[in-house]
Amino acid sequence: MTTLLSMQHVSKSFLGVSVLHDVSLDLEAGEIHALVGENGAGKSTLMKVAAGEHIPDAGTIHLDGTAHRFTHPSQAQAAGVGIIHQEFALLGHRTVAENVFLGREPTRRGLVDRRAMEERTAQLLAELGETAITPRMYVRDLSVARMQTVEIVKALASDVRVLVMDEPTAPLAEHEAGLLHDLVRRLAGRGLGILYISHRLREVFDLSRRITVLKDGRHVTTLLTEQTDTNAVVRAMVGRELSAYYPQRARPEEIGDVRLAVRGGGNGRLSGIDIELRAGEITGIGGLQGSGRTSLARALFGDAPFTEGTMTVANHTLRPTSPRQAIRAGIALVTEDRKAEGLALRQSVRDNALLVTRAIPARGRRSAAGSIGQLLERVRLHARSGDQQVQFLSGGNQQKVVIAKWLAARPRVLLFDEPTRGVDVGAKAAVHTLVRELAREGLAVLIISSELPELIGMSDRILVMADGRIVGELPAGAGEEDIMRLATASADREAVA
Amino acid sequence: MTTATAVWRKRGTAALGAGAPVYALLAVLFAALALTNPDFYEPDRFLAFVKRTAPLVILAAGQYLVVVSGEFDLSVGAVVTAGVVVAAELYGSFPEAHWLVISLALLLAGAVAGLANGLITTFLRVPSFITTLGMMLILEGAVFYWAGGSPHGVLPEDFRILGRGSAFGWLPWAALACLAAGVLAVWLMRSDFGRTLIATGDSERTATLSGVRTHRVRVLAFVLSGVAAALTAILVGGFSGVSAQAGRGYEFEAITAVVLGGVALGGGRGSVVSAMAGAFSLQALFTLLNLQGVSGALESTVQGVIVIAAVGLGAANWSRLRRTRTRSSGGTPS
Amino acid sequence: MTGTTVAPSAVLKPDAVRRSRLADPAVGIWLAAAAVIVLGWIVVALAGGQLLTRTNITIILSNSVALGLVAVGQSLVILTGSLDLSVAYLISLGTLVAAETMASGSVLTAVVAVLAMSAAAGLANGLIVTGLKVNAFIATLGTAFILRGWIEDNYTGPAGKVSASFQHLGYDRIGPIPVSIFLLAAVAAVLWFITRRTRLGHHMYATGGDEHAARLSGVRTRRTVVIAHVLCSLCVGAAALFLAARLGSGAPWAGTEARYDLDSIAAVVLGGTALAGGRGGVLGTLGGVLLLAVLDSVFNQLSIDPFFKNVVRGVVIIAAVALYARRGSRRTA
Amino acid sequence: MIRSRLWAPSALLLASALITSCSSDIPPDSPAGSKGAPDSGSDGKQSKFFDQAEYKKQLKLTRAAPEGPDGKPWEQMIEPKMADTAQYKKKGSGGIHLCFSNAGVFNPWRQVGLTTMKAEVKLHKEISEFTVLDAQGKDDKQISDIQELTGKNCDALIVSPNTTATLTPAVKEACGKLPVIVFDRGVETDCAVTFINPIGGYGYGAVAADFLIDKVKPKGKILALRISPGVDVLENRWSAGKAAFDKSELDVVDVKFTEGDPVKTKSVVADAISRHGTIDGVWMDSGATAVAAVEAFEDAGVDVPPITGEDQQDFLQAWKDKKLTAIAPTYPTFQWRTPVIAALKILDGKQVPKKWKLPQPTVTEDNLDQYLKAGMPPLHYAMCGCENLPGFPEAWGKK
Repeated sequence: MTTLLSMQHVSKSFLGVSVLHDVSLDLEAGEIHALVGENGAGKSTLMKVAAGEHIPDAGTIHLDGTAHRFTHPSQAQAAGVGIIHQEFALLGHRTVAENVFLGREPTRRGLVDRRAMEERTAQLLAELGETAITPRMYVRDLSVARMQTVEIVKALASDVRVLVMDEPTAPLAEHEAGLLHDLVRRLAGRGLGILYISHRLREVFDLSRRITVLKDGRHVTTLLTEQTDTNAVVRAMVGRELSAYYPQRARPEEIGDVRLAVRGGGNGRLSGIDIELRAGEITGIGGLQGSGRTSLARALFGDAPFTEGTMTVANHTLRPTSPRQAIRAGIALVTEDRKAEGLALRQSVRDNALLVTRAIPARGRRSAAGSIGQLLERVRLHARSGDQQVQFLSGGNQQKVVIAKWLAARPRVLLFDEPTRGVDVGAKAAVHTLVRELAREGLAVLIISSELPELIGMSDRILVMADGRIVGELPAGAGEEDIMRLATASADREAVA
Repeated sequence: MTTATAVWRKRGTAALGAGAPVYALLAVLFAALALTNPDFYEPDRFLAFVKRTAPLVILAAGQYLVVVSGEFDLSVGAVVTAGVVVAAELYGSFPEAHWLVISLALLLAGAVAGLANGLITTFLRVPSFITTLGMMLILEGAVFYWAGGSPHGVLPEDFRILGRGSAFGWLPWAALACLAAGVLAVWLMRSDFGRTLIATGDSERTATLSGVRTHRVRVLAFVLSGVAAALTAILVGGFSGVSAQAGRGYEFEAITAVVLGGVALGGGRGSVVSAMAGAFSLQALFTLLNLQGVSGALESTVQGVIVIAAVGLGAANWSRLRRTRTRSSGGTPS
Repeated sequence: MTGTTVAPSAVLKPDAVRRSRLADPAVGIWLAAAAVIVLGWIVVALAGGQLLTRTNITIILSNSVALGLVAVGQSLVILTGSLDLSVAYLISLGTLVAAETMASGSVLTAVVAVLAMSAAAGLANGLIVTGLKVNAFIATLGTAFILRGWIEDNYTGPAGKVSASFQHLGYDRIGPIPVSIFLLAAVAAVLWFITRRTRLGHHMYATGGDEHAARLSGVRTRRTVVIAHVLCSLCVGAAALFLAARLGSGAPWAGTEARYDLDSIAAVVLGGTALAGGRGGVLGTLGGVLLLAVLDSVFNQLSIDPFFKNVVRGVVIIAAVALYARRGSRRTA
Repeated sequence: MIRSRLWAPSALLLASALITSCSSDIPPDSPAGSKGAPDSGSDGKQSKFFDQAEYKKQLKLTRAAPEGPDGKPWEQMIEPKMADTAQYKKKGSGGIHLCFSNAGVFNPWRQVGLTTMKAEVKLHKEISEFTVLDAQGKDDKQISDIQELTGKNCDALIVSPNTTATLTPAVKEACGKLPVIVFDRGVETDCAVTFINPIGGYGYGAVAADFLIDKVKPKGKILALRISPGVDVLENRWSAGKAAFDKSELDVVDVKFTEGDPVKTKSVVADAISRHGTIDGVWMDSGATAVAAVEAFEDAGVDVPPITGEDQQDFLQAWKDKKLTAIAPTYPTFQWRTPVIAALKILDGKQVPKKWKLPQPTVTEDNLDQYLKAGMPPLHYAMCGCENLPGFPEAWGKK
């Protein structure tokens, strides 16, 4: 194999704070090279240096042996380095084709050649076996998974030879992730070099040929995948063994009476929902992206309310039609999109933690305001101080702030949508323990997760959804296969979404 | 977001708090005033300056509430003009009316105008820039249509005392009003309302999902801005009597002041105190130009340069933050 | 205020594409303008007048030219996610420069001078917005102040003299059509072409839609914003030239007393361009301008109190945008 | 095939149509204007608006005795050169359709004026229709308005131009079609049948300045307050005032623009006081903000020095109540009556002066009470000659 991309002794610091220190990494043609490390390890910064979004203070970047010094993403693209960000760089109000060729529109006699643009897009989509997307669709009308696909097409359109993928499967459900994996392998098969950032160690081991571990901006090690194992990698990442990944499940006597129950609940996206959440129990929701898991959470939280069926909260009949009502009834929702829906990024930790109690100054706000310290301690938040702006916190700590925000409101029912998305391994464990503790204290907990190990590890029982219905229930410790079988039983009908 | 970058970003922020540039500017201007004409600081002179500045400060405080919630209020100038004209008209019809009644009527009217702005902006989802622009046209048009081009009444002394007179013979009522408004604004921003207002300006979605009634909060902000404008009208009318163009250009001055105070247009950042400081520095600038005998014509040039420079300075320190902000709002799929 | 967060709808609507094309505000505003013409014609007829006489058509059209030129330029800037509040003073200065250069030099040099000056002003705006990262609202407000000072310090009233040959631009007509309309048409056509058919145009939409996303996609967003500002100012320059031709000399308040700054923005938004940027276009803006011009003419015919006009204008603007908001929500709902 | 065959002829047709129908509303020759010199502060040189000859002429006119009925200054004329108007004599009977293109009603002076003019129209039964178009201060719109009115079969057109230079082409165009009467501000053409205005800015400015020169002790510090640069009438007032001051012992320490905004005025005056210690006299180019200036002195705890204002009600009131040393030269609003009278004369074929100069009375200590009418609105202009017009005083806003 020939070395495609080689970054040597790269260093980068912002305002004198070193973020990358003398990191070297090389990528061969046709290789899938995984890059792992806790949040703050410098993965993203390294990737951005490769993609020309950051200019390195020191170090060299060679492509096919020729040295490059990128000062703008477009240069990196021209040189053949494409990057797919966690947050999509897509324009909702433009068509797929326009997005795919954004910044590189083909021109004929100086004018943009729509025809060519759309034909090429269609062709690329076909190559990826993506039939449901047409070049003229508006991106705003696509599902997350399809946006992901558009992103990839976008990268391919500029016939890159190095493709950087920053947690591409984070927003995807298992089987979609599976499809993506196949796709990535095919791309590698074509001789592309792929740098693959991920928190999901399992997919890292499935996919990669080599694994490079970063920690605190330094290169720890680069291992051949077949010669190492999860523990070794985790050790390299966090510098310690993570013995028990998941806390003890609830013992039967810990499970109390029903806190929230829905009978025949339904709306535009859900139908025939029967569900009971019990005090002290963690109910897991499995299913594919778009199977209605998030819709269920939003319905329970009154954000996209049920339009039919009955719902009782703590034995009071109530079908919340607004989050406010739900919160008053003691329901809390930790959303999957922390930055857009969970936090006011430019406000302090304290202000975020107190937001709910301020919005609804009903029960126990005083104590909440007073005991902000204990509250942060409670969620093991290592914020320098309550005055720090949350946008400066790591993903894990941000998630803790969100949880603190809800605890301040003293909820009875706690809904988690992807509780550990974009949270690094160390923090993950912390969050998991915290969630279990809360259950032990008598809260009814519901967890939605695309990460099967997490779902299985945390849940006392698992409901599987498909097509907006609950298609089956599994006991604790069910296998991944059982879940997938239920989830995909009707996968063909689920094609859209 | 990496903890490392977090560190430097935090330092960056700590280094210059949202308002820092404005206080520097204010200090420089006051120093310049002291040098160029020392007796500027004689109590009565300075109080006169405060009295003259009070209206803009109050206006800025009101504007701040709207801006920090992520909106604009371009109608305040029109509200001021309308306020003065309406007062004169009312006195024209009821010369014996008690000043308190008229004042309350004005404040109420201001609140109503603000309410309209708020409801249109939130419930009809019209960008506030347009809503308030329209409101500006409507108010100016309606008021003069009603008054037949120019107000008919005279503003009696007892009404004008608030804008012109002084308590205990030395402390201008306007200064007191300004102080009161300031204290009120600070208290407001520390209250639940204030915090939820900023949160709304920062991330409306988050606020909604946290149980904040974002519409109500924003509407309230507009109402308060309207009331502030009405109060300004009372002060201006009192300060200088009937005029058909009392509020001309005030909307831009208020917004300029707020932005000078390091408050980000678009919402979610900045303190009301620095917004009011912005108003003070703006007025100090005008005064300095006057005392320097800068040709009346050139004044606006200097003003333009300084505004751009000051805001540019502020922006430079925020550029990094702005990038992260755009990213976080840059389409994370939910 | 930046960017559009991409909110995916779980279920893909195949007809969404068609509907979004139908809901294109540009269509709506032209229909609205047509409606206003018909209604106005009826109302005026009832009042015993005649709306669509030769003179009135000429007047409606030539009244649309100045605002039209400014507004199409403005829509470019707004599309790109920026804003220009300095247009009014730039127009005033433009008329003065034009008239004075013509008084001494040739028409050509005058045109060149005005356009050059406008381009410079636009460049300044663009660089302040992108370079100093000053919010466009404040940046252009600042330049407006600067221009104002310059004007008031150098001109004490109408100045210069526009050569007779050049005044044809302001007064000639073909049948009821003033030739100046062709200037507007030409400029609008060029801008439409740029926005729809060139890469620059695509990049403008991208930058306005989501500055960060555009940059990550390799778009030179800053350059795009700067160019947008320059183009806008060039349009303003054209408007200034037209006004100079019409006024016969330069006037320090030609731009400000007509409130071209706010009016142009109103027209743009009336034309369905999103104030946040990324959506809309030049055609809609023209519709907005026409609508305002027709309204004015109707008011004239009915000799309505000028103060009352403002009330109606305000209501119209707000109502129109409220309507767009409803449409938009229905589409993405 | 078919299309191509049809194309050529239709194009020809179109082209010819265009050519034949192509026409221009452009006037024969176009207006003059000259470079605006930087506005001079209190140094020696004069602004471009200073016209020595005109200045001298106006000073002479102020002393000349007007012809015409006493007590009706709006019908008086100074040193008139009559022009024959036979060709405009309205044929046939039937009501007269009078049209008026107004620059706007953007200030109280024009408000009072328009009210007065409308009342004057009511006086004359023979006027069956009176159409007013308001340009809201936009030159461009007023040009269109004039074009529109010329197409409205008016018998005569009254124009109050928004700007001297810029309206010239449009007025020229109108002159060709019907008798035009220009008043208040002039245009740079004499095509109008008559141009009506009071003596003018120089007279105004000079009267005010001479008053101060007379009342203020030599070396006294004068503060000159102006509305805004670039308005010809106001520029004339200032240049005349300046000419007088330059000759005098007085020292003009500051020339400031107030934009007619009382708040700004008070600030400016207050700053001037603190900057120069004392101010011994205030010269104003219009009365709009005179009261604000007076108050500024009061608020600063200083005696109000000799001050010049205008015939605005609130100033006259303050003058009386506070026993000020003041004078109020006027730019009389009764001139809004004259155009209507002139129009009727013209349509009747009677002679009118080519340049109809109206007297420009000054309000002084002695005749103050004659002009100060209790209960009139503060922004009313006393010199409206409207006391015996229908609807007075309610129509002028007395409550």
